[in-house]
Amino acid sequence: MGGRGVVVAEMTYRDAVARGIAQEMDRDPSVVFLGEDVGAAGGVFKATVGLLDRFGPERVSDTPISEQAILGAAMGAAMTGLRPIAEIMFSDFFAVCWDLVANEIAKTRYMTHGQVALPLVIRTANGGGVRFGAQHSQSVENWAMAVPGLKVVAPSTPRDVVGLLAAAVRDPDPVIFFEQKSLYPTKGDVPDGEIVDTLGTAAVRRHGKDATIVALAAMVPRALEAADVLAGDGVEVTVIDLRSLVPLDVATVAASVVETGHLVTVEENPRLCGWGAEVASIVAEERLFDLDGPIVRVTTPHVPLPAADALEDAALPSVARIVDGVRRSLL
Amino acid sequence: MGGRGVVVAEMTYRDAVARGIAQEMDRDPSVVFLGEDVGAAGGVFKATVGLLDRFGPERVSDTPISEQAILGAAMGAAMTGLRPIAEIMFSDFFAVCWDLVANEIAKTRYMTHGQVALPLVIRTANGGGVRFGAQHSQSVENWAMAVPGLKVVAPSTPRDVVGLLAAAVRDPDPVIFFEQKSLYPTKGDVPDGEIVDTLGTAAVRRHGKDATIVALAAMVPRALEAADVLAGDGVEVTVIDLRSLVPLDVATVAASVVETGHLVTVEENPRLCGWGAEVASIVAEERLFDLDGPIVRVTTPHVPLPAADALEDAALPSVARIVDGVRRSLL
Amino acid sequence: MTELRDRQPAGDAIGPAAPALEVRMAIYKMMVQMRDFEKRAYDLFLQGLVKGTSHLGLGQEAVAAGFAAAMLPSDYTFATYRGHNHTLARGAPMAAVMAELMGRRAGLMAGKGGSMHLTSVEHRMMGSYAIVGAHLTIANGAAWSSKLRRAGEVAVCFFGDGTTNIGAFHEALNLAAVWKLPVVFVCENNRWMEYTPISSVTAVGHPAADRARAYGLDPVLVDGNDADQTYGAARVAIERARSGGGPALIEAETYRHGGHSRADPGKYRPDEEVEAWLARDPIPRYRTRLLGVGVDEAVLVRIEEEAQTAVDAAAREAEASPPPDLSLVEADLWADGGSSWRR
Amino acid sequence: MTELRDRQPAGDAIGPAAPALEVRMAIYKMMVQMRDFEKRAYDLFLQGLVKGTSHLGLGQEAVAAGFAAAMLPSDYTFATYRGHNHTLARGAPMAAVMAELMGRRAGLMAGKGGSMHLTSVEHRMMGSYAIVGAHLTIANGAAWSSKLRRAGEVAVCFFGDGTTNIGAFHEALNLAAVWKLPVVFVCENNRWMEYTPISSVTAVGHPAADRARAYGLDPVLVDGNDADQTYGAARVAIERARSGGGPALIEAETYRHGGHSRADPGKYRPDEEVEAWLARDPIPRYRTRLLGVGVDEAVLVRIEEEAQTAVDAAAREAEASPPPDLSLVEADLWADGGSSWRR
Ligand SMILES: Cc1ncc(C[n+]2csc(CCOP(=O)(O)OP(=O)(O)O)c2C)c(N)n1
Ligand SMILES: Cc1ncc(C[n+]2csc(CCOP(=O)(O)OP(=O)(O)O)c2C)c(N)n1
Ligand SMILES: [Mg+2]
Ligand SMILES: [Mg+2]
Repeated sequence: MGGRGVVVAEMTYRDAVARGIAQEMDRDPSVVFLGEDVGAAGGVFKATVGLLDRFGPERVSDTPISEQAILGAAMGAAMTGLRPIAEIMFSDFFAVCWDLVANEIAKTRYMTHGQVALPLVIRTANGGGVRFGAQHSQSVENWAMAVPGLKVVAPSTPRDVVGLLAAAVRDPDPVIFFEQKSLYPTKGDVPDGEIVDTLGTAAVRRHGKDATIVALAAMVPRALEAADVLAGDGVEVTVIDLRSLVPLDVATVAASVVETGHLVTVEENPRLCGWGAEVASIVAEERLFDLDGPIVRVTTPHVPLPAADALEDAALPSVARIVDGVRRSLL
Repeated sequence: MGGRGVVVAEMTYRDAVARGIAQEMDRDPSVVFLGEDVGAAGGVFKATVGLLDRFGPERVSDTPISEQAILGAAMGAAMTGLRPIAEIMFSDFFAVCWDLVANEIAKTRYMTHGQVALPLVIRTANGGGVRFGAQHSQSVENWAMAVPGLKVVAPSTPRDVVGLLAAAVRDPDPVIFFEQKSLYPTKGDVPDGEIVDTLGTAAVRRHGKDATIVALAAMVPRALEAADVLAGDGVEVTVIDLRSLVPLDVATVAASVVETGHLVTVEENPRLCGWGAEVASIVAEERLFDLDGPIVRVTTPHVPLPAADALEDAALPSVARIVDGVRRSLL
Repeated sequence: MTELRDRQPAGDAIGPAAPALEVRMAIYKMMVQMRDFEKRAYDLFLQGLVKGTSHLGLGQEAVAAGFAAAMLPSDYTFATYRGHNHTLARGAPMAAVMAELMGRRAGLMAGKGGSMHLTSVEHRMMGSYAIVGAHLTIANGAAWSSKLRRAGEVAVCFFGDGTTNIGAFHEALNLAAVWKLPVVFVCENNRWMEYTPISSVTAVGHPAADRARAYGLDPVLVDGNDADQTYGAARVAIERARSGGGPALIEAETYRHGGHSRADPGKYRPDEEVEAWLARDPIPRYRTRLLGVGVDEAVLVRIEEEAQTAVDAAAREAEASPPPDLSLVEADLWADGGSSWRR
Repeated sequence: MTELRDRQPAGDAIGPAAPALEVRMAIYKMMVQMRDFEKRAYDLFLQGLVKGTSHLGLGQEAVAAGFAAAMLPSDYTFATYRGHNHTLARGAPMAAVMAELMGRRAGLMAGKGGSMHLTSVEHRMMGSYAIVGAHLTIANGAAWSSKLRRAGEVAVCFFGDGTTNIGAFHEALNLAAVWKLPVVFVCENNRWMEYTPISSVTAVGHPAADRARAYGLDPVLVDGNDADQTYGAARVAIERARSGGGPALIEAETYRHGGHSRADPGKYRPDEEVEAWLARDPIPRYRTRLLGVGVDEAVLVRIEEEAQTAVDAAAREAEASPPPDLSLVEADLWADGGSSWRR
């Protein structure tokens, strides 16, 4: 990035959120934004600072603690001409409004035979690593992936926050946008000017011919660290950042597996029915004879996340466990 | 079954529910039962007829339409000495009370370092095939499987309804008990007297050496039909009824795959992150070199269920699609 | 229990006492059509032609008709699985609705939704929702959008007494009040949730009206079996909402003649209760009133005959329609048509 | 906004005007301990020793202390993430609570729960819940169980003003009323949700009291910064619940001295508001009252010194505790110890 006159600035993942929202609100007056403490306070993660001042209280609305009402408002507005962005503060809170997500928003276009379109985005802070305990640390992108009718996006870099958020807002269908909360303070280069990405395209973050690691969000930098460690031992891995679970870029994953013959998925999800299971099952169905070793899944064990730092660090997939996973895949 | 003096009666899956609940309420005065229309009306599926008369309104409680309040009541009662069975009328309605299921009930023993035990069962009518449309037909056993701290059970026969329900009630931990609504009218032999099963044990319903089909609930009889069709062509398959997703009887599945070399999973779940993905990923990790063909998943396509009979039949895994899946696995 | 007397329109709270004659005639026609339509739907259900389930509003027609008559074409309707009447009231064609119940290609949603999800965006019927409570929050969204777009559209949201005990009701009412949204919430209190009497599971006598103050709203209670009252209450509430006065919560007391759904005969209800309410059937009652104000009976008979003819035609048309094309299974998950979750 | 005058106990509604002296002394001691404990917790947070997050009840001590003093040992407490005070009030050891905040082996839950989930079943502190609203429904369950077991235990459930706008609040209150459960709901109205004033997102002035009637309950509003009032209201409500009179909903007006959580300085609040409430700090106020009724200041000073000593000791003990054993990651998912999802 950069080069040929494009101005590039370093920016946090956190600040990229407000930048992405502002880009779209500037462009399209039908984009509105609502959630708890998102306006005057700029969000509990300070990811939406400045939007209220810039766009005013009609387009940036603070709500009561009423997640069902928030998503209902977004849904009803989306079906009548607006393009809402709703914030669910922590992804754990999807559990109090899952009906709106899974039963209403996801199914309405289908049930109405295409009569109702729901161009809306639900942003949420996902994942662990910040010692918030079991009810504020879950990675639930697999919950959303399991529900037909939702698109599911999870950026790992500040640039992707802007580009994928723009793509999500412009998409004619509902997109669940997972911001990994452990990434908020991380920094990355973001070019100036409008950025619009494409949903459903994975990014190859590193190329190696010995094994393929597929990761998402906070697990991407961790997989890249593991790749460094492995390179020190002469093992060269490809690291694929899925960026989007639905649509899923099966082609990129499959092509890499054909090249390397070994697949490791790295999920923050607890083990059972995490997205890695789906990726593994696709490869086991479509590329079985290209595999030269077992498909290894590195996940959080099938437990809620403990609060204590020592325990949480032991639960989440670590660089060491990823390295170990790759070695097991090479057996 | 039967034989050696055990009296066996034919009974519907529906009636087996009331029988199972009654068996446990008779045995243990701390077992109580609550839900919407479950008492005076005997349940909307007539699966709990007679319980109110038999056990009285203190132990069998009709509730308002307040699923969160129902599960909260069950949880609070379970932590203070009762063993509640709560009904969530349709599994789709888990979406309105998922917080209680996923954030509270599932996590509390863990978060409290074992201080709080939650011996409770949540029964629910799951699945499609009855033309109820997208909001009353979902198979969401994978939602529950994805949440650490829940046990997940789904019987396919009347006998298993009784035995697994008893096991669930006696279990010291929360169990989500999925009754497949398309099975309610089906009949099967149920021996007289107390029946108590063991959670986490799969049943081999048919044995064959050419391929392994793993199925659950309503997909079990369908898989058995497919097995008949295949047998007509000389293909002998093993059909495993998982009966329980958590704990998962990996040993039985793995042993069969070692024998047959071919695995097909049959889910009513829509494709992405269904339980079949988990089973496939386990086998691809632990038994890859025993596989002689791709792992094939037969699922509902990744869509909500349509209401029209013609469409719903086309969406759900059919005998023909299972047969086809087995053939693809044998390639 | 509330007395079963005919309530008198009580001044301002439920608006002008008598609707204009052409409104009344339109209301009567609508009610008769709904009634005939649903009776036919019930027959077809018993014949196995209407599949799955079906929730009739027989007996509750005066709510749907009174409100629809007071709405502008640009106003939005949100209803429940008990939504046939509300769908017809907004002008959706009978044949398409019937075909939807039967799972046919000519269905309002080509059979993809079914009876519990009737939707006709063209008629601003924004959906029938089958999970209790959710659509109150969605109606808010349409009202919010109307407000932000300065569109002057009002959202009218119908639901049952049982719905007042679920969390979404509470969240929706509070947000509507705080944001002063142009939304009118109409509780059709038919005294029963499915098979459980609402009084046995509700902390207050009037599940909606007795809770209005919790949202800073005035309680409004109307005789839901009197179409003039529902129309009057609708006019007042809708106009206030349209002019920026914020939401309303109206409880309309009514009764379903049949069971909750499918073939349920509703036997759990006391005979006297059923009889008392059948005696207050909104349609004969309205007929008598129309005759009383001088409408020629022949005009009413013509309306009644035309309704029968229309229902016959609709049922025939629906029955003649083939099942939906199987390609629809994977269509319309997303705007790009496919259900493709992969690239 | 409600006036900031000292409310007088208004007769029956909030019980006997003056608690017995030994109760008052116990309340004072409790409040001082809580205050010192939480100030220390805040220091330790700023030093990076308390990890993750922490929600202080500084300024709200009179609610926790007044209610705890009115409860029997067998009664149940349900609290929120802002639950340090409620946990200490039931007798949980300071050192174990502090160690939990610090993620140490000696923690109340060995570090597995963290500050937002303090639980001590031994002390009938049945949990701190971090998802707004859920625990109201769970408190119902304990009360229901008490009722079925004829145990005479009452569940007391604390939550904030912001919680009154979520669906679970509504479902819980209705069920409690319908089932006449022995549960007392206590809304600590500290005027703010996180960073948003409750008045800007709520349809009524008193988020809990103005909604009591929607559940057939009498509104009860008390000065939450006056421990005699909270104690009095608690006595009345708990005894009524215990004797089969059903639930109560009490709104206690109070204020948090600090921010919502972690290092939040709470700068979004108007200076005058903060000052007015600091002037009503429940602890000095109670101290003055005790002196006024003739308590020797030396006795109070001793209580204050002992509290400091106890907090010092607890902090030392907690800091000395090692991190939890890593095997705990996979323990206690289920009764059989393991997290094994497979056989
Ligand atoms: C969240 C949820 N819980 C339960 C149901 C099952 N259910 C469908 S209709 C109904 C009764 C609704 O009663 P009411 O609101 O009075 O409406 P009515 O059917 O009388 O029109 C119930 C319990 C549901 N659809 N959604
Ligand atoms: C369902 C849910 N939504 C949002 C949050 C985030 N959150 C935590 S505390 C809080 C404010 C709660 O306000 P209040 O009930 O007044 O309690 P207080 O913090 O003032 O004690 C919010 C919004 C949450 N924990 N759960
Ligand atoms: Mg009703
Ligand atoms: Mg507050």
